[in-house]
Amino acid sequence: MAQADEALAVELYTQMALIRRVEETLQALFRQGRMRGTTHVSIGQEACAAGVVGAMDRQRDFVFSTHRCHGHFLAWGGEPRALFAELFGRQTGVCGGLGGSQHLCWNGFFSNGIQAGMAPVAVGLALSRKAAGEGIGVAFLGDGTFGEGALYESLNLAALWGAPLLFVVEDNGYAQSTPRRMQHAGRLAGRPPAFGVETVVHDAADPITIRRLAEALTLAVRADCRPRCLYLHTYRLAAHSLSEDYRDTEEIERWRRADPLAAMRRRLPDEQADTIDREIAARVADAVAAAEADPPARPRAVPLPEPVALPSLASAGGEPA
Amino acid sequence: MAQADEALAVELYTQMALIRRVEETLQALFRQGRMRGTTHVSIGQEACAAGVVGAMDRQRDFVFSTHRCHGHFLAWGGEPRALFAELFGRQTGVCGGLGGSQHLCWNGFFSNGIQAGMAPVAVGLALSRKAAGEGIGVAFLGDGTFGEGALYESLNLAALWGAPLLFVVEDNGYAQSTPRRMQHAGRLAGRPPAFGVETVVHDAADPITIRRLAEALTLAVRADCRPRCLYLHTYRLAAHSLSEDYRDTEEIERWRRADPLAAMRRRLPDEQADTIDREIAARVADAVAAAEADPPARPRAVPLPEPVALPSLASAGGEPA
Amino acid sequence: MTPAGSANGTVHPHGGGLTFRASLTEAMDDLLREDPRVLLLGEDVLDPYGGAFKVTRGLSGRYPGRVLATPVSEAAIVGAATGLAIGGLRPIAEVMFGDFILLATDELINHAAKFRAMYNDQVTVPLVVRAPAGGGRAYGPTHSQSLEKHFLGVPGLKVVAPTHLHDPGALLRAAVADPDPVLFIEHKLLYPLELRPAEVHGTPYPTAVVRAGRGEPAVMLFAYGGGVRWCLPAMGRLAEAGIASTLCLPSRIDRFAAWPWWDLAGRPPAAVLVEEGTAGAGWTAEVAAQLAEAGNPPVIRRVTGADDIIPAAGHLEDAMLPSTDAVVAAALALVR
Amino acid sequence: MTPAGSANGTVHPHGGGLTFRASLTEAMDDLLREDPRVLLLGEDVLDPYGGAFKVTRGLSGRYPGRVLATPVSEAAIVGAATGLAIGGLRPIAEVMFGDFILLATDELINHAAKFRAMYNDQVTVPLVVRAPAGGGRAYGPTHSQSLEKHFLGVPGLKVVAPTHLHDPGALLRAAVADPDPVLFIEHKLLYPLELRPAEVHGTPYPTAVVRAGRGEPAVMLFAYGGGVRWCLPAMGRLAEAGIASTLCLPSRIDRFAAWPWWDLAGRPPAAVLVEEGTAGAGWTAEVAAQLAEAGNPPVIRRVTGADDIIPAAGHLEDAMLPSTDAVVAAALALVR
Ligand SMILES: Cc1ncc(C[n+]2csc(CCOP(=O)(O)OP(=O)(O)O)c2C)c(N)n1
Ligand SMILES: Cc1ncc(C[n+]2csc(CCOP(=O)(O)OP(=O)(O)O)c2C)c(N)n1
Ligand SMILES: [Mg+2]
Ligand SMILES: [Mg+2]
Repeated sequence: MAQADEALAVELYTQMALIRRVEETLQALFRQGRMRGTTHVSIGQEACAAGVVGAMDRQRDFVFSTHRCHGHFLAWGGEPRALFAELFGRQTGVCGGLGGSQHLCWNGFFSNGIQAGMAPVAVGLALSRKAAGEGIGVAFLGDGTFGEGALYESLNLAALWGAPLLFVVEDNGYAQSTPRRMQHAGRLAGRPPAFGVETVVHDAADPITIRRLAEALTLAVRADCRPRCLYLHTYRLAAHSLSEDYRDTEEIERWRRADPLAAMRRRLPDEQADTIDREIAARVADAVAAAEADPPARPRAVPLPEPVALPSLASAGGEPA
Repeated sequence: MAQADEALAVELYTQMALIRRVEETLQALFRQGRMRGTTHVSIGQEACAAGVVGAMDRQRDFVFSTHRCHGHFLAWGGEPRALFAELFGRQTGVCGGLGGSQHLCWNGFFSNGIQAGMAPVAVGLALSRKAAGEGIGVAFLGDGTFGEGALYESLNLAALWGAPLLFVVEDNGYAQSTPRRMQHAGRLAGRPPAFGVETVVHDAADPITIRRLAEALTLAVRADCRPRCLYLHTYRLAAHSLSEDYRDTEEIERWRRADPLAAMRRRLPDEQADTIDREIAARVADAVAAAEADPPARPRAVPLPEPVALPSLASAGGEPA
Repeated sequence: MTPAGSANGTVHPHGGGLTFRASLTEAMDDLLREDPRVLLLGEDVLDPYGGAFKVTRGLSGRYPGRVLATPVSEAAIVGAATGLAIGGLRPIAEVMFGDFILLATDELINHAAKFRAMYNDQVTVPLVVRAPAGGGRAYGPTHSQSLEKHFLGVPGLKVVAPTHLHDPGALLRAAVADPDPVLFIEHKLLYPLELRPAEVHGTPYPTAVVRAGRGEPAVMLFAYGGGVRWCLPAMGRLAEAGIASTLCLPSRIDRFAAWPWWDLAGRPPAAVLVEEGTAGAGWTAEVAAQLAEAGNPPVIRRVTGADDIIPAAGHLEDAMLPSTDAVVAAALALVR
Repeated sequence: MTPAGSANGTVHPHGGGLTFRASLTEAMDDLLREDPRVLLLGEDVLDPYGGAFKVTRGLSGRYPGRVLATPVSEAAIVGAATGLAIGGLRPIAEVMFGDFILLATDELINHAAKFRAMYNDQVTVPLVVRAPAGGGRAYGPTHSQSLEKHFLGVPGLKVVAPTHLHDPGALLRAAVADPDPVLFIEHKLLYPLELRPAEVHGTPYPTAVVRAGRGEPAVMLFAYGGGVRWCLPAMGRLAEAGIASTLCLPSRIDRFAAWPWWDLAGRPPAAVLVEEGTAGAGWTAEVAAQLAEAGNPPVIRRVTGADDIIPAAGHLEDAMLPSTDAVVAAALALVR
């Protein structure tokens, strides 16, 4: 490995391992009843987050994510403690505990729990960056989200108006419990091109390749302000949310053996990987402890929008109509 | 021309000439202030209606149309008098005067004034016919309607579930005042295939070819219950609705010289065409006179849904909770 | 099997351990078995998953080809179900979370609800759209809403919201038999509750009436759906405080006529109107308006969700939704 | 140029032949000239067409690249405008007919309206969505509706509906300056009307108050938007019949507090509430509820659109919408 590649391998492994550790911890916290509600983890898909998000520029770019957003958030530089605090319902959470697992916002990062609803919003934000003269965006999508019409309106508008936006599809073969073939006709990766959005298809095993592709595509998007799509084949190793996983266990096993995180780990010297793991474990444990001890979320101070103020009619004159 | 082609030419010319005459009459009626509201005429696009609808079976098939629906309605066998009466707001109107120009329903014919909103409904009705074991549908769409996400949800669902439905696009190059290139990225005809819907593209000058294509495609749809798309390039010679037409006058003139109705007329012996024209003129004049003299539309008898009936509580006993 | 409707004053026969959820599942099972026109469609409704709230569990196995897992396409789900209904079938569409019905608003209001009337009664649209709604599970701002108020007062559209005091399965059967589209609201927190016998009136969408305390009621409660979970304990507490109350709990909430119930309950001098959604132009506004329009209304107070997004943090959600305490406090404020 | 807000009791300065439509166009012209962040988007908004109701006419020529003709994609129009707003711009999106806002319900309610609150005030969404609404032009069931009631009581969303008694341009400027999303309802029939001076109160979304007849008002009217076209002549006729009345005409109809206006008008013994849309859980329901909740309400009657689709036939449409006659009759019924 070249020097640069080595450094990148360390960066990517660290990123992926952090995401994995945070999400496994979240699973445990829910199992233990220390968190309420539900959550969607991206275990198995970390290469997408680490590969793509690292190609973006945190100073001027932005990221739109989905219900499965923790990995993207952490790869964007979000603090584990703020994420844990958000899910614990603490003041120090990313959104003060108001948003929760699916509704994060921080420093140009946005997620929402409505499939595809953020796609046109991402197009609009990208256009505003174009107007400002700098910054591009990435919008993550799942394969199931290709069911929503709003996505196609957005692809069309992005291409038509030249929105500097990279659509990134994490095709993990399922929407919740339903396999892709029961959701879609034709080839999904053929759809963005039909709306004028050039698309590169790749499998998501290797985060280094993903990073290189994302770099190439974001460069192109920056250069000509036309949207692109990076279509990644991946797999989630965990259940859709906290409910049971009914997928074929052999299928899961097969993918588990090809776990990109494990593959990435094998590229590093054992000792280095062990060190990284230990540091992450400590960091995550500290984050959980700190977040759990943080004060509970407060209601928002200002209700939105405020009612109309009562005028003083007493002083008012008035003519008959 | 072969015997069969000759008969078809007469049928198609008659159909197209009827549509033209009815819609020119509507324009005049609105100009004269004898009708209220607004309307969208299909002058110039008659070959699509006559060519496609005639390939359907009125006994078991169905037609979904759009805001620009008069031609489709007449080609389906709808009575001019019922159409005029509908627009005059008469009891004898297609929908008793309740629907008006854009909202027609008769014998398996449906139109609505919301772009693309009928696409999923057409898919559903097609599936019900499939379940019943007979009948297929056609769903007309304009190029502008490709802006709506619901269309893509519908294409996907139709292909995925095998809905016996022929999508027919009348691409007249405009949505209201806005040209296609300002509305869409990529090639529109490439979109249905990306959702698994085989598509045949043709220009809509010749209704005989359209008829043959529609016959071929409906045969295929009937045979395998998979949707198809017939994508027709056409042009409307009149304004979008009753408002002004701001398109390039030379462009309009160029298309007017290629008016498919005039071309069709030239295929018939002059005398025969004259006779047809005369008969249509008389038929339309009669229809207008009869419709205008018809009694005004009545309010619907039954409000929908009725409020909950008041029970007689007096007789009711009751235990403390 | 449950009876399809309940006559006036009937105490419906349930209570034998059947849950709200099971009642619905059983009704769909019966419908699928009895009527070949019935079919279900929605996201992830197939076994073994059986839908996000497990209401369709077991059905796809028993009725293959008649329980359809859809793409994630709410507009197309409702639109296609509308077409199926026009075509003579009896579709029951499930929207996974009621919050997502907003993606199908146009199909519901500008299509399904309009067809019968605007086509001059040439078609009917026997469509049912089931939507699990409401908060209380810390699912956050986009998965906890009670949006049904936005679908009230839509010409052609009915809105039905069962509770465990009704017979939810019978209501679903009535909705399927209805020639008009029905938006069927199921509050998430009711699913595990066992059905309770109650005095119900009217058919096919009965109103339940619950009385607590001794003597003439001093306060009348109006609520629907998930609101029942605060009203029943509140009535108990009021009764302990010596305040008799009557609860009116309609299952059909569109075009609900409030005044007659108040009248027939003896015109209690106070009325507390309870709704989980926000107040503005909601169901309780309509109830209050009707009482006011009729003249000499009771004193009225609405108890509704706060006017803000529903926060993810469980304790904040609890604080902003109505509660038993809030219902009791409102009643006490009016009565004292 | 028009002043951006009106102080209490100000009789706003218009009336010099400027129409409701021109007031809006002029305001957008001013906004585009003054503020580089402002941009317009919508279907067919470019010259020479200038939008279906010609409100944007002349603007695309003067501000090239800042008036954008969109595809026929209502969800994407509202969604993209939301993104532009988050990005620091001041988009004004036009939905061609208010009826089509139903295709953007999810973007408006689950996205634009929620962001500020659910993201804990990290963003604001200064979005304006203009929607020409209402009937009276025989456009039929899908092009004549008054659907704004379905957008009342949405946390985070304001609904503003000017009349020619307000200063529509000033209201639009206020909406653009608002950090929160505003659904801006323009009744189609008001476009050609000349602005009229009127007594207005409050800022930035003033309420107009009109008084007719001599002495203390016997009846108070509450209306908004297109409702003004019946109320003003009705008040004239009532005055002729010796009945004094006061009209309260808010421009912001969400979170409108009704009672104080009634109180400050001297608590007239009767109130007629006027709304073009259907009654169920509409704006007038909310007004009635507020009056009722406050205790000792006036006698109340709602005058609303009939509970059915809006027929295409002009005479049937006229018959099912409210009217001057209906407002007068309601007032007389209450007063006598
Ligand atoms: C509008 C909408 N419909 C349905 C859902 C429920 N839902 C949450 S995740 C999901 C599946 C999404 O699948 P995909 O896009 O492939 O993402 P993945 O979960 O596989 O990461 C569904 C249907 C939703 N959140 N929003
Ligand atoms: C949902 C919706 N949005 C907008 C409109 C307004 N509108 C009516 S026709 C039309 C243009 C449609 O263009 P196209 O599909 O090409 O049909 P054409 O008019 O050319 O026949 C538009 C935007 C509508 N009726 N429905
Ligand atoms: Mg997936
Ligand atoms: Mg067109």
